[in-house]
Amino acid sequence: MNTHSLVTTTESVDRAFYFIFGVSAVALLGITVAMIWLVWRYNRRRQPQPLSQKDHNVWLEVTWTIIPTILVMMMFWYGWEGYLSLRRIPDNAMPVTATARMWSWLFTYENGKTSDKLYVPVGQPVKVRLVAEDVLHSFYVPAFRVKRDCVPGMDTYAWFVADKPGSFDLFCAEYCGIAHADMITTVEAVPAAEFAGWLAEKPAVADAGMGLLQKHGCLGCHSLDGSPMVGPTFQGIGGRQVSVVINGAKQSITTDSAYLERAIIKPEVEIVDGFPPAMPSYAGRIPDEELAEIISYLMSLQAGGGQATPEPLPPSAAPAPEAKPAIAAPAPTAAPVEKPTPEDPVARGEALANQYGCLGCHSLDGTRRVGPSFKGLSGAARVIIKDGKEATVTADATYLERAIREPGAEITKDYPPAMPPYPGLSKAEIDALLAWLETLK
Amino acid sequence: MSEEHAHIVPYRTFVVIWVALLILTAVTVAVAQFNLGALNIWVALGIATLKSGLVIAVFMHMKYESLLFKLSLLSALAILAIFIGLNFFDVLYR
Amino acid sequence: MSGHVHKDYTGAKFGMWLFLFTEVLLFGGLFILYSVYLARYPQEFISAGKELNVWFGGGNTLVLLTSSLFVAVSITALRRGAKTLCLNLLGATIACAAIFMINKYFEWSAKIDHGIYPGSAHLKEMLPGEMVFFNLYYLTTGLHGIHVIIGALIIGWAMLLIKRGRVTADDFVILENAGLYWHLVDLIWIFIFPLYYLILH
Amino acid sequence: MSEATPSASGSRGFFGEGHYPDILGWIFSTDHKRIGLLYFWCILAFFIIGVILGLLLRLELFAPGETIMGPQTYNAVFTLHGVIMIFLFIIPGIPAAFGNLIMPIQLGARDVAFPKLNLFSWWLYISGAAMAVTALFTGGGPPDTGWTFYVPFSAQTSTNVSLAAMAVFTLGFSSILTGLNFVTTIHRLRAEGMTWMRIPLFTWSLYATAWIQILATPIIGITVALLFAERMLGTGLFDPSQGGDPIMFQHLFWIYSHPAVYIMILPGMGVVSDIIPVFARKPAFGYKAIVVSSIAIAFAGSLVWAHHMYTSGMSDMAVLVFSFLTFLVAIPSAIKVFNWLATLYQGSILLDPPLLYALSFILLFTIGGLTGLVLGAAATDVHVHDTYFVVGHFHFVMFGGTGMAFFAAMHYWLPKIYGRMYDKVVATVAWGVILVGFLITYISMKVVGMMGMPRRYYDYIPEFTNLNQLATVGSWVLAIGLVLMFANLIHGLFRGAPTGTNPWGGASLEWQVPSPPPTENFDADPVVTHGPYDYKKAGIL
Ligand code: HEA
Ligand code: HEA
Ligand code: CUA
Ligand SMILES: [Cu+2]
Repeated sequence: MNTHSLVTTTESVDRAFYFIFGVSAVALLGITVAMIWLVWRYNRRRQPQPLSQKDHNVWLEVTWTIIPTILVMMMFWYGWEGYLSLRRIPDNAMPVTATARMWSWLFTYENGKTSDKLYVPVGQPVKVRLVAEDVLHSFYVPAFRVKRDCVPGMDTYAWFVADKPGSFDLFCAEYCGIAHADMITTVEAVPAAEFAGWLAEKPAVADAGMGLLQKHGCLGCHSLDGSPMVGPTFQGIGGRQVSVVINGAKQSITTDSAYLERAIIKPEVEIVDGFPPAMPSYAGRIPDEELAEIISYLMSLQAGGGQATPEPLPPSAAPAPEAKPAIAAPAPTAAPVEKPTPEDPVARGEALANQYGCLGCHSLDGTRRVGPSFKGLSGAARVIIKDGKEATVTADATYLERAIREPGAEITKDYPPAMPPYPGLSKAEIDALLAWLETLK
Repeated sequence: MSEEHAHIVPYRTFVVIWVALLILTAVTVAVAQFNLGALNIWVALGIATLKSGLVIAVFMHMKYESLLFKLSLLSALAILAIFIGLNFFDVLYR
Repeated sequence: MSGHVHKDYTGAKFGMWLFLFTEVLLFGGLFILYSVYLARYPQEFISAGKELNVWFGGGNTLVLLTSSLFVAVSITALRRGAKTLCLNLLGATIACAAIFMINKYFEWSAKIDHGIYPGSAHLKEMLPGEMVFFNLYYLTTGLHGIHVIIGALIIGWAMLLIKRGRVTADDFVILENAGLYWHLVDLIWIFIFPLYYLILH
Repeated sequence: MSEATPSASGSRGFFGEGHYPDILGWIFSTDHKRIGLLYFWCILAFFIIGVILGLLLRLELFAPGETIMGPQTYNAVFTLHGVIMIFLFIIPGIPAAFGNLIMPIQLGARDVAFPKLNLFSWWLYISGAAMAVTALFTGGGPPDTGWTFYVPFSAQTSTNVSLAAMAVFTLGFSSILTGLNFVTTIHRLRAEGMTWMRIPLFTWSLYATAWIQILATPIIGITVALLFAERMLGTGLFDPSQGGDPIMFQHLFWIYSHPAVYIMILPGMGVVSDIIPVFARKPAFGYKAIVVSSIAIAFAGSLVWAHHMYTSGMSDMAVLVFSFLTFLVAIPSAIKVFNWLATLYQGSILLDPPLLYALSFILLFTIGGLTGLVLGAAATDVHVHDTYFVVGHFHFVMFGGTGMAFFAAMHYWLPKIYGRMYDKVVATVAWGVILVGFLITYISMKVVGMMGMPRRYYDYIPEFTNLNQLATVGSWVLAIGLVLMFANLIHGLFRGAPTGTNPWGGASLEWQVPSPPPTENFDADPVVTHGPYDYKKAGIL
């Protein structure tokens, strides 16, 4: 079969459906009719004594073994062919990354633009790289007959092509917890020109520095969210106190550009205490201007989101009935880390809400989802449960900040304690979110 | 009842098998000192199979049991081998 | 009950063998994982395997093989009427089980002192394949250790029945089955030893 | 149940005998029939809890959004529904209840090979069930993972998955012991003259099933034990951050759980193979083919597990191999269906309730099996995997297949055990209601699944509303039918008219002992002189 022609995934899968359903319908009809006829014809009233005691017939038995065998082999083949066309990605496919996390989708396009709906140009095959941040999810678009699990620690992919404009449902098909059923969005297929316009609309938000970190694979060993990996986290790396071991002696230093450059070029000299000396030297592997860009980017990643006052982050205070965090906090690894920009805080708050997946659980229109709606939330009176007791509080800035950073402490009445804590958000990010919530009154 | 009461295995046989097992253990340790690449694991498994064969046949009297016992054992081991083997259609081609 | 005058020796043994199959497949699950992860992380399995002490593993192999010999001989002894010899051999088997477990205790303690145990900080710094190796090592030898203890208890129970004259030269299927179980414990170890301790030294 | 006064036809059979009075005489009895009845009533109790949970699921899905419960409750309810139905109802179902009741008699044995072990496995079953129930109220609350316990979610959720995993382990152990008991019994305790080719097909199917129980169940044991260790000790064998592979959990899980679906269906096929000849007064057509196909299903069924994982991220090569093997395993099932139909041909058919349930088994299992082919084909499965189409498929095969066979077995054999007959007209009406309700409920699910509605969805988009409502209404019809059937059956067993030794005209051994049978089944060890379906030699024709 020529998979490189303009065959859509839908067409190649449906071929298998038609064949299998067709054969099945005939078989089912035959069996049902035969059964009814036999029961009618040989009913004891009509047939008081059996006509025979025959108990085998080799030819008959061979026949009804061979014919189904042939039929199922054909079914197998149709199924396999269709499957292959789901796996063979057309060369001209446009790459998009779909990040799945509890309980929302984030789509990242080639130019770094992100969205929570999957926008695709009509007629252009799309290759979706599937990434899971916490547990299994599954990328499912019924209209295109594609489904593929998103597996933590593993890249999977799917492809499809929309042959006409429209909005198509996109579901999470692998059970992933309380809001599994809410992890739905749409594929928006728009004409190619319109898509190009949309893609270019806002300038790409991803920083050059961020792109370089990805390009050089730094993020394989350094997290952006504070969690230790093979190497220390990048969170707050600009101007922080670290204890390093130089020639076996411990020493405390404050990170600066010079230190960061040493750490990248001659990593074996100063080893951050508690980490293995695993980092390879990047001497000669990163062009100078890129190195400068990376360093200045890293320096901008200050504790407290760029504000000079390093703010102590509250430890993750998740409700832990079984002595472990209820649910892994979504780690925004793939999401671009924001620099403090003079940008409008409301717009920024909205972008953050998308980026961190808040809208997976909180609606904007007052409808109830896993969590309370954002509509009219700011400043409203809330009935909460704290330490098992009910109380009424006003949703002011302090309350909202607490609700984001340590949601386990106070639970809104009648809602499950399902929200993961986001202790790693910077003050600036919180402020932007609050500013945006304020506008939703 | 005679079928069950046959075959009192003499002490000598057991001791001979035991010595063989010790020798095989020494061999497997010795072979492991050489780097034969992927072959190491297969040699180790081969010797382990041989050893377990001796234990099963003599210590566990399988040698003296009926065909039913032998066939059952074979199918159990075959199923395990199949379980392991079929997994590799995934693991090796991923 | 009139139905039970006839003791079905073959049936009892067959039932025991069926049970042993289930044990083999229980460990089989772990061996499936071992094979898959070995294929994925061959280098890491070798580097992690070097951390295990062949002397502990080898010593325990000898202990188990010898205990297997004792059990096998004890059955012949009982059937030839040498009840005391039989009991002594079974006692020696239990002693072997104890030696095995003591050995294991020291082996595990040494590893744990080095900070290598499931979920430990040190383990988490290792390469992924090494983590898998050690986690598998603890689970497999742990499960095997449980079987050693159960096996010793069963042998002890058989000894009790022999002392009381309930298991005799003519009616020995309980000892036979206890022995089968013990040999299984040995069999599993025959595979664990090369796979974990000898993986390329 | 101990006060169950069986037949008025004189002897109370095994009900009247025993070492202990009252309840102790039951829970410590090693008699296979008492153990069978203990299993039967416990299994039935869990079945009823399970279907009521199913009813609740349907009520919640009557409309989009919250209808009667919140999302967390819903997730716990379908998990519980699945766990109860799979591990407490359908896997032990026919073998532990009817296998224990009937199989030794069909062989001409006085009991199973290891009666004490048999009792022990019932106790394990009860302990496992108790653990599963305890898991609901302790720890972090009822498990919310689905019956498949997929990691990483199951390793992370704060609900009480650990205890549920241990419950599954215990239930698996119970199933193993039943299996090895049955294999040994069939090998060692056949009466004189009971050659392999004279074993009734029901017992043959139990033989094939028992081998799967022995060889596959340990794998689920180790799998849930590893899940337990992952939660308790952080052993991380499936945790990608520790080098583990979540997909390996799925492999291990399905290595057992696919063969388990044949543990569920084979005994059901055995029941049907035994019932049809009796009511058609004709020997089972293709006896040998049915026997061979049972063994073939047991074997080949162990080779197809990864057809549950086509979209999981495993290799395409594995998809190719497992899809191919899956289609092979469909062939022996097809052979059986054709053999059953051929048995009816030229017979003299009496449409009594057991046959009606058996015929509905054929219809519903065929529909379920044919949709299984849609799932077995790689391309089509990608679309319908984890949708209501799968839910429809497995309700057809499990409920429409094994469930119907279980009902057929109840209507066929319980009069033998209790010595009393239910009302056949009511049983027939109930059958009709169940069939109609069933088709409405589950065909709607298949259609909505084809449209793309994912399973385990607490909430759904408005497009799916109509079909969901239809399914819910269907479940009400189904409920009415089930209540009618159980009420009639249970009333009949305790109050119905006495039955004779052979109410249906069967030729296998269980129809030659009194109803209820005495404690050791036979006064003198029987000598078998003809096959199980030889109605001429049995003097029925
Ligand atoms: C009683 C239990 C039972 C039985 C018997 C079966 C039987 C079959 N099942 Fe099913 N299955 C389940 C219980 C069962 N299944 C369950 C519980 C699940 C879901 C688990 C979960 O995820 O929760 C499942 C899921 C499931 C999947 C995974 C779906 C997915 O998640 O994407 C697949 C895929 O291949 C599958 C295939 C089959 C096939 C090919 C058969 C075959 O054996 C069917 C063979 C029968 C026939 C083919 C019909 C009779 C034949 C004829 C009438 C003759 C005419 C036929 C021809 C022309 C061939 N099943
Ligand atoms: C044999 C197995 C079996 C049976 C019989 C049933 C029976 C039913 N199941 Fe089943 N179901 C499963 C096994 C089974 N289920 C499994 C394994 C799952 C997967 C779980 C998972 O995803 O993990 C599942 C999932 C499942 C779902 C999908 C949930 C989801 O994915 O979100 C749904 C939804 O409708 C459902 C509905 C039903 C219904 C309506 C019935 C109906 O048949 C119920 C009809 C009966 C009644 C309505 C009640 C009648 C009342 C009585 C009988 C009382 C009688 C009382 C006396 C006589 C005293 N089930
Ligand atoms: Cu994400 Cu379901
Ligand atoms: Cu399956």
